[in-house]
Amino acid sequence: MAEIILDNLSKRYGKGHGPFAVKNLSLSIRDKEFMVFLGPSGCGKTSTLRMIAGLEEINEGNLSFDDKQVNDLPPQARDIAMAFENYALYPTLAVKNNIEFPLKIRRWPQSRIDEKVEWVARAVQITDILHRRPFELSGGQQQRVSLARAIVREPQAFLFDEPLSHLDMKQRQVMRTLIKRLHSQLQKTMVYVTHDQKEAMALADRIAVMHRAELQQVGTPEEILNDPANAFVAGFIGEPAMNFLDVEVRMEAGGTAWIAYAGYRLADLPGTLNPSCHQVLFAPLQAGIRPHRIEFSETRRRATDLAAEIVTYESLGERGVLTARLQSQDLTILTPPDQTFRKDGPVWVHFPMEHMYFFSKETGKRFHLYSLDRRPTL
Amino acid sequence: MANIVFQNVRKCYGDYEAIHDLSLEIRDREFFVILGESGAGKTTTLKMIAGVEPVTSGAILLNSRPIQNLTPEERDCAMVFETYALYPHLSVYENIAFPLRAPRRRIPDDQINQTVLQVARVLGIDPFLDRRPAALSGGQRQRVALGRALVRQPAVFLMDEPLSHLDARLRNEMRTEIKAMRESFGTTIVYVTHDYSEALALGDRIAILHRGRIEQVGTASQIFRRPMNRMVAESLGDPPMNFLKGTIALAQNQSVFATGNWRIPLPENPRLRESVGKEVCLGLRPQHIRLERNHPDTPFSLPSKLFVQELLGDHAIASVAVGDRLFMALCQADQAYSLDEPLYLAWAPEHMYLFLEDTGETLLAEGN
Amino acid sequence: MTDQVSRAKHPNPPQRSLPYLLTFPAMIALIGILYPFVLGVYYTFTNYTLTEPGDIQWVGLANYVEIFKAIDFWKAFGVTFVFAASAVMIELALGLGVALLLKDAFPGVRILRSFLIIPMMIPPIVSALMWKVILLPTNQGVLNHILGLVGIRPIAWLGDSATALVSLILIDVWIYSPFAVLIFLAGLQSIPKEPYEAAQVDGASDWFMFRKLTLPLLTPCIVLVTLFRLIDSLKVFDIIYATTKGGPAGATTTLHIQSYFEAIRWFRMGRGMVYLFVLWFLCFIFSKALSRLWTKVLIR
Amino acid sequence: MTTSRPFKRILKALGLGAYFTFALGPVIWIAMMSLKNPNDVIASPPKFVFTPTLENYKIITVGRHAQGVETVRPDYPRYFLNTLIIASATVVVSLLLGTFAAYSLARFSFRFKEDIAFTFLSFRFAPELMIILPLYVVFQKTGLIDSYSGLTAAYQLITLPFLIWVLRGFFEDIPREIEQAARVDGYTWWGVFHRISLPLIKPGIAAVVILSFIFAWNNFIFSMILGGERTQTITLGILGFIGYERVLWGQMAAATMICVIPELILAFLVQNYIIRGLTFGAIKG
Repeated sequence: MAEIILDNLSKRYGKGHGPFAVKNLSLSIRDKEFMVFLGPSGCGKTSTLRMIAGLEEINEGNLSFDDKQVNDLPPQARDIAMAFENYALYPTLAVKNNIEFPLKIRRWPQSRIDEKVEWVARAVQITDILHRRPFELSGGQQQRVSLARAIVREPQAFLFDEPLSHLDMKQRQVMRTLIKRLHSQLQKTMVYVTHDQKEAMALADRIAVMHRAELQQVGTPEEILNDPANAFVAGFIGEPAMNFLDVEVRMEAGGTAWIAYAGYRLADLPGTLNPSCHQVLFAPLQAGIRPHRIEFSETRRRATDLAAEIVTYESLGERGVLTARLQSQDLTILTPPDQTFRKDGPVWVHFPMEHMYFFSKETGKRFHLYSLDRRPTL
Repeated sequence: MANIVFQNVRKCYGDYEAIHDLSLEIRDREFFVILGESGAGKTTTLKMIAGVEPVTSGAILLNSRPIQNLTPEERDCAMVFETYALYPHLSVYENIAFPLRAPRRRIPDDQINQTVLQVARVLGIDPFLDRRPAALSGGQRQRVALGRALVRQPAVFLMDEPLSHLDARLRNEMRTEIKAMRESFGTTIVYVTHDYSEALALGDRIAILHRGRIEQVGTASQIFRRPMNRMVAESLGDPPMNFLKGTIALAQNQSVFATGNWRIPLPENPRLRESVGKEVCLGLRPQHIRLERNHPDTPFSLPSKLFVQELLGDHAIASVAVGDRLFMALCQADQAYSLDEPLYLAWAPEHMYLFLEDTGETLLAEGN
Repeated sequence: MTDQVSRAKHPNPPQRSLPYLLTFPAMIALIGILYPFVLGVYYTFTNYTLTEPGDIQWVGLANYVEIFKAIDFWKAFGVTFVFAASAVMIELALGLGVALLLKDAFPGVRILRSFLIIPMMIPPIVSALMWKVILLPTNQGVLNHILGLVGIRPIAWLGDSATALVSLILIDVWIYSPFAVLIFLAGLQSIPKEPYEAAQVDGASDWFMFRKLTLPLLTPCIVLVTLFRLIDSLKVFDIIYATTKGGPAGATTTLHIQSYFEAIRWFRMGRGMVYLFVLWFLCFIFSKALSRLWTKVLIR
Repeated sequence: MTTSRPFKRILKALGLGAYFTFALGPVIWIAMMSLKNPNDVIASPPKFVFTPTLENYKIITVGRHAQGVETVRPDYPRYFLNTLIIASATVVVSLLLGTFAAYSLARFSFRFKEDIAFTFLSFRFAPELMIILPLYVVFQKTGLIDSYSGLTAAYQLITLPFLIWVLRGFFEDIPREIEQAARVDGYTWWGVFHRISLPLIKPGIAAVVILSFIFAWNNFIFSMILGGERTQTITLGILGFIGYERVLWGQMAAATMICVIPELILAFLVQNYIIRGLTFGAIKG
């Protein structure tokens, strides 16, 4: 068993008749895949994970492992291991007993248990704290013990509920690398829940972005980053976040279309407007562009360059973050670390068309305005 | 007008010495940042200025007047606490007005009202002046805490990790706002944080505090370019600087960095000459490392194997195993390497750092 | 609007003496209580009797020697410990059982939980009188009447030396078992939920979870209940005074009751205080040991 | 512990039913008794069905007028009043003595701090007669026997340790940084105490006042030995109904109800603080 199929899964708060925690989620997680559920807090990602684990009741739809339906199977019988957000270690047991707990229940011979615990302790580097008690350990150490306890049973699949959210930056980096390495070594299906998009991008084979109980998009990190399905996914991924401008599409007599921002001519569409997008003309539209894609210069180089007034500039070691105001909106622009600006002069900004995304202002749905606008190159 | 001078300040909790012999000068109207890990003693230092933590020994001068024996209310400091420390039983309006109502200040009510409303407008919290702190979001509570400090226009403004409990987007916003509002404060600001990017973004000068000792004080670029020791170098940059142990040896009368059977030439400088034979460690920042598939024709390189690669949007981090150590290198997002693929690290000689292994002292820093 | 720091350097009380100033009023009460305590201990070394308060002579350890040799002392000692030990055991078991039943929410659980406080809030003397009515020896007593329905002959309860102590234990359990229930409920609520979910995912059975998780995590509560109940039942007085007054034939005379007889009924203050000092010493030792155990267990 | 299976649910219902019958039965039985007329009360076998009458309540409150028994003014209302006075006075005195002590034990560190706190706790665990008997001798000499002030002073042994420990717990729950913020905002320790600390624990103070009142109300041994005819409290009053030659069960039941009902109402007001109070703040329940 390793393929997990969610078919129209739904869960409601308050014993099944409150608002939706998860709304008809259909998704199949392939064998040995590292699937990450990503979304802000309260988007339903944790409820989904707990439904897979059997810790939460499924109100509608069904969940199956390989081809066996498991809706009513208790957690014990699902052969899955889980690492919890606050580690969930057994406070009364020493680290060694915490790890061997699942094996003891399965009545493995003690010799095999000791050998297995030894291997796992080395894999997550906790051989030195096997006899300590959980309350004596740091966050990072407790997290490693929780991981060891999950790995030791060689389950069919692993579930992670925001395991790194309470660690400091350095430990999070180390644990992320460790988990990624474990996935490639163990070759088992892993389902990981997080609100940190950096973790999702770093760990996932595929990411399922969720928002307000609904699945927004499923795709590889590269697809999610460069081909967002809607404004939410585009705005949520990427740090610092994508800039959004309120624009309109205007059409000239000769059929060439161009993008207007607050009365200025921002950029021309290469080629003709997609026939399917005609209703977009004159409708309010949102244009999105990532901070590291906006080109800037001290002087005006092109007719479509616009003057933006510098608000603040922060040099952060590896990169600089420039905040500049264009009409009524503040833009975030990434610059090389030791960039300098004239104190009072404006900075001229240019929005390369191939890095622009367009979304409907009301629904946030993405529009592919012109034929080439499928997967802009990186 | 407010400059603050620490003279050999020591702070002990029982026999645990939290602050050892701290001497420091914070200039007037300076945005001074204290950066340090949790437990380094930065909040204690701040609270000693405010007076809520007594000084065990040594003196703190405010405009060359000793204040270490004054009670908090007698010092002209305002403080924003990490947990905001708002008064749960008072409305937002009362929370901000509270300092002005202190009996010792004898400020008439109408003046209090006018000041509070003005500050509330500046911070954009005037719509919910009658709400209780419990009914506010993290960002709003943070603004109320700022308002309560702003309203007094104190000589010194103390901020204890005010942004650490906000989510990433709000933190960036508030950081820009604090930076933009800095002129209107018109006071000396002492800001404490564990997040190095906040320190670099906000501080005129930064002090690196580690286990109760000041490791280095300097501007952002001084700290970043010329760290005094390994500890300072390691505390700046995400992902942090990579380190590799080795020794300085002599090859054809030229000092080289030797580790395993690799020899890397070092620039000629007397400091390196004297420490030949000493245990040292090489420091390289991830963004200065290039990954090459085939052997680069430069002596400044090391062989390695790919451990794991993480895509992070506009860039990717490749962790490569160099001997038993893990090195991290920034690379293009679309460059995919396979597991355990042999790669070569290459870097420009001026980006090399060298630290003594025992004291961590810097022997070689960028550009010299 | 600059901040006018008041110029007048008013001499605020130096920080060091403030705490003593604040605790001073309570200290007067403390001395007010310590003085009679010391006076009492002094009386244990005298032949002081209430009838002739005039001639108090120092008799040294005579009272102690006399009492330790007296059979009544050891009988009272035995009754006290039997009563305290059994009351604590039953209250621990009953408390945990009922708490486990009330732990999970179900309609009406809140009302039941608030009913729990009724027995504790009624004056113990009054509860004892209530039970005295219920435990009336003949068929007139409600309990005998109900037992009669199932064919059990009426029992003399408080009137018979065989069942008197058991009845008193029953009354003590009735008054104080809710105390144990509430503590275990608070304990069960403060146990984190995640380890149980992890245990479920790891495949543990209910019994395994109870033995390995619930019980060890409740040890602080067990120690706390024992601390309060053991000491209170060692010095029990009201419920015995209201019902059997130590009878029949000394079957329910505890150290506390015996000290009352010695000092008030037979006016032998010196001897009465010896009983009290011995009982105080027992309570002190147990309370010190148990509260140290409580802080140690809490940290773990 | 999943109780999904119906068998477990029945077992649970049976267990709870049995326990709560045991817990509430006696109180209900006495309430019924208080409404029975004299011969129903002593009926054997005991009567569950009867015509209720308020006779008993009338006798002990306003006294009997008809059927030839001399209408002597009943003493029970006086006992009720005495207890009210003594309990309220005790609580007020404890508050004045204990609140500042609790704050300083919670906030400041000074020598003998833990010893003082532990001495107060150890009084809770001392047998009451150990203090009462010597006090009896002292009160005899100083004429405080059978006086409101004497009893109020003696009752401090019940309420003061309790009040200090529980209020200390409440003061410790206030985050230190809130008080530090107020000091930095320009308030002396007194300003912080009465503008921030006290208002923040108002619910706690109310609970402690009510619980102390109930403990003082329930006490028996203090007023039995240190009190007398003038200051007799309600608990002694109820005991008085059990005479050697005849027992007025009905009236005793009515007296019990009058004594217990106001207390239970007060107790329900502070029910979520009760466990915290009874364990001296050890359980934050």
